[in-house]
Amino acid sequence: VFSSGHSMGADFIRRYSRQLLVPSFGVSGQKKLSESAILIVGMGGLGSPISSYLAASGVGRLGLVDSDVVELSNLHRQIIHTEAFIGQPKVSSAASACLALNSSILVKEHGRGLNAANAVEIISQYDVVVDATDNIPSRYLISDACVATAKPLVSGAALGLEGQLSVYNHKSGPCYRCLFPVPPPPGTRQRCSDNGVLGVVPGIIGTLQALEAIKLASGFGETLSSRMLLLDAFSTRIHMVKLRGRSPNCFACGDAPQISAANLHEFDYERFTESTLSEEGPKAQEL
Amino acid sequence: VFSSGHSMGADFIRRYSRQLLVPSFGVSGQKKLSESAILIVGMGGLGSPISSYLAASGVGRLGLVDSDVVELSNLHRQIIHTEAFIGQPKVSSAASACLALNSSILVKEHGRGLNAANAVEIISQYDVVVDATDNIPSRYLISDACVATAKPLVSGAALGLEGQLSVYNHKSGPCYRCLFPVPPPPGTRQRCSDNGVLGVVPGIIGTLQALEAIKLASGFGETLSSRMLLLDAFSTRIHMVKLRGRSPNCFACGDAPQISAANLHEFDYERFTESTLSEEGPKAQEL
Amino acid sequence: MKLTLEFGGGLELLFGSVKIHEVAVPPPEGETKVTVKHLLLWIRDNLLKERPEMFLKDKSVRPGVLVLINDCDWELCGTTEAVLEEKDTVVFISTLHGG
Amino acid sequence: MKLTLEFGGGLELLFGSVKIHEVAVPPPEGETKVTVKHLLLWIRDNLLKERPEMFLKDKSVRPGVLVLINDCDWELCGTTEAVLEEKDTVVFISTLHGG
Ligand SMILES: [Zn+2]
Ligand SMILES: [Zn+2]
Repeated sequence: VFSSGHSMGADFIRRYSRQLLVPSFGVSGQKKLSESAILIVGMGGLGSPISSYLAASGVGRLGLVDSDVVELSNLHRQIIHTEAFIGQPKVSSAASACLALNSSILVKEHGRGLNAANAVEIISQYDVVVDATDNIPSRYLISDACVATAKPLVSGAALGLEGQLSVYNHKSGPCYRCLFPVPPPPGTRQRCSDNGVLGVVPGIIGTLQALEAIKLASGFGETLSSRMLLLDAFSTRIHMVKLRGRSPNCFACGDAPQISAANLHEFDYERFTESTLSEEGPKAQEL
Repeated sequence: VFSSGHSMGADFIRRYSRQLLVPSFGVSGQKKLSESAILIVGMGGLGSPISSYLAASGVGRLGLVDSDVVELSNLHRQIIHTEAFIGQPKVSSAASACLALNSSILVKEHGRGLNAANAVEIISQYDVVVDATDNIPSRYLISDACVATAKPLVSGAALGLEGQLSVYNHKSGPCYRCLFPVPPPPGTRQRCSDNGVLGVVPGIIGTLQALEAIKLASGFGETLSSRMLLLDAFSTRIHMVKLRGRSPNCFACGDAPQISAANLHEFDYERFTESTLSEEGPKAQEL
Repeated sequence: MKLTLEFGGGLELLFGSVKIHEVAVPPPEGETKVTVKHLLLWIRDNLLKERPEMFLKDKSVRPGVLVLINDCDWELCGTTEAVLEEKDTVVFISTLHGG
Repeated sequence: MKLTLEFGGGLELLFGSVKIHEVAVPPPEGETKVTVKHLLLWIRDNLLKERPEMFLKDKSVRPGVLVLINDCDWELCGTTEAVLEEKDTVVFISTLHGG
């Protein structure tokens, strides 16, 4: 029904008319967005609003990564899925929702998930990466692969009534390993499946992640690089804190990096973090 | 397919299991939510995430108010609608999306919109009201009707790259008229249709409105009563400011109120604000 | 007196689209205190280049503008009579209605 | 020395689920300064009632905990050697991984 969004056709102008009017975004921001490619890793509580808003806003090409299927216990927070998709792959469900909202964009499904063997090859195909995963080894893997391929990373997390959000590996800001060179000991970790999460909390963090990704892709505004947003949903308090810059001693992004696009596949993220690349895995521990 | 969410059946427990685990929310919060009714006025940029997250979270009964139809220029920000619903009433489109996500809740469509004649009667049927409209007379009408029926009001707004959010008429906090006793002069106003809005900005404000509505309906946490959240999306800065309390001189909620459930229908909101109850109306002026 | 002024909700368009202004506001002649009333006149005469009716009305801000002194509603500290202190931040924000 | 301590990201569970603690921390005997190193020991001995390994490791915080002094990463002000001042706020937040 709709012609390609990549030309400035009548449908393009009508669809994005309200964004074309925004002074610091405008026609050039919308065009840059339509020529950009963004990868979203995780189609869960964070990935749901991220993929909806990035599709709606007119990102030219979206990559969706997840190897899980939709379950009933997801639907209290994973609003991109529906009851009709229970049992189906999350990437298919999310891709179909994105295209129903905006058929003028391209959506690519990466249904086998991200691992050390494929991360560099997949991430190389995109301009901006959004970490919407739910486990520690994925967070190190994605950060390292973004450093190795020089991509900015928008990283969000939510648990219980709290959320956290930052932009890594951008300008002079830190990467995930600069902040957390050593993974937390297994006994100190909390997971959504053990500690729960109020559904709208990843919703808030996810929409804020979508904003940061749009700013990185279209090149306007100031991102959360070297800053972290902390949300306390119980009291609706939001702290904005100043973070360290890139560390010259960082294992991944420092002056003598140990990880590169060539050797990243050899790194054992599950052993490093003593945890599996999936939230429900048996190795993960609870607080 | 799914049995009613109002009993603590197996589907209820499975669907909301992650929320039942959240310490300060838990089983009692989830049960209160499933016994509550929330009215959302406006199925646009704010109403989209509000209705999605309130449906997903398990609010027992949702009322959706809007008299517009879905247009292509809505879809960059109104993520609850899809291309397939272009030309259809927004309330039908949103109701169908809410039920696809959670068939165990009740959804009521108010497709004729809210006006001085029906506001008290409609709002009386709900416990919490969410203002997701896009025009000044609606904001006064909804606030007055909430004061007249003693309902807490979650009010959000977004324009360009900015957003604002507060909770009115709750505890000792102000109502909308306490803050803004006199409407802004017509020549000073800005509208999305003239000044644009980046789609994800109402997304952020709307998910935060959903959080406040959930807290009011389930009775936990501290809301934004007597506080206002200010979002600057350009720099990702969020200010939380302290507001005045209820004003004894307020026309609506003061010690000698001029407006009540009995006489609200006589008040001419369009004349008071020199504007129409619809954003696209010819009387509205631009900055 | 050094103050940080911030304009939002569209008011920044009256100030060259600049949201944050670091300014030095001298007290009125023969006085030592700077009140918000004095600040409003100083802004009108020194920062605001056009359309003062978009910002001021009857010696106060126009309806629809919230004034915040150090993130606190000016109603809680005396509105136009509030006395400012060195390094205070005063925010002027126009209420939004869009959705 | 009066300090505001805040715990988040699950760390509050080690402190009776209370997130914000207003405390008075005396300097070490014979000294006048309170460093973060001293604060960590004071917390261990006075606030933390159980499982110190969930909070501390090798005389610092355990991996995965960010420390913020007045909303600023402690790496920017000397980590455990940072000297605290009256009314400072120190936030300890455990990194989250959920989604
Ligand atoms: Zn690094
Ligand atoms: Zn009032």
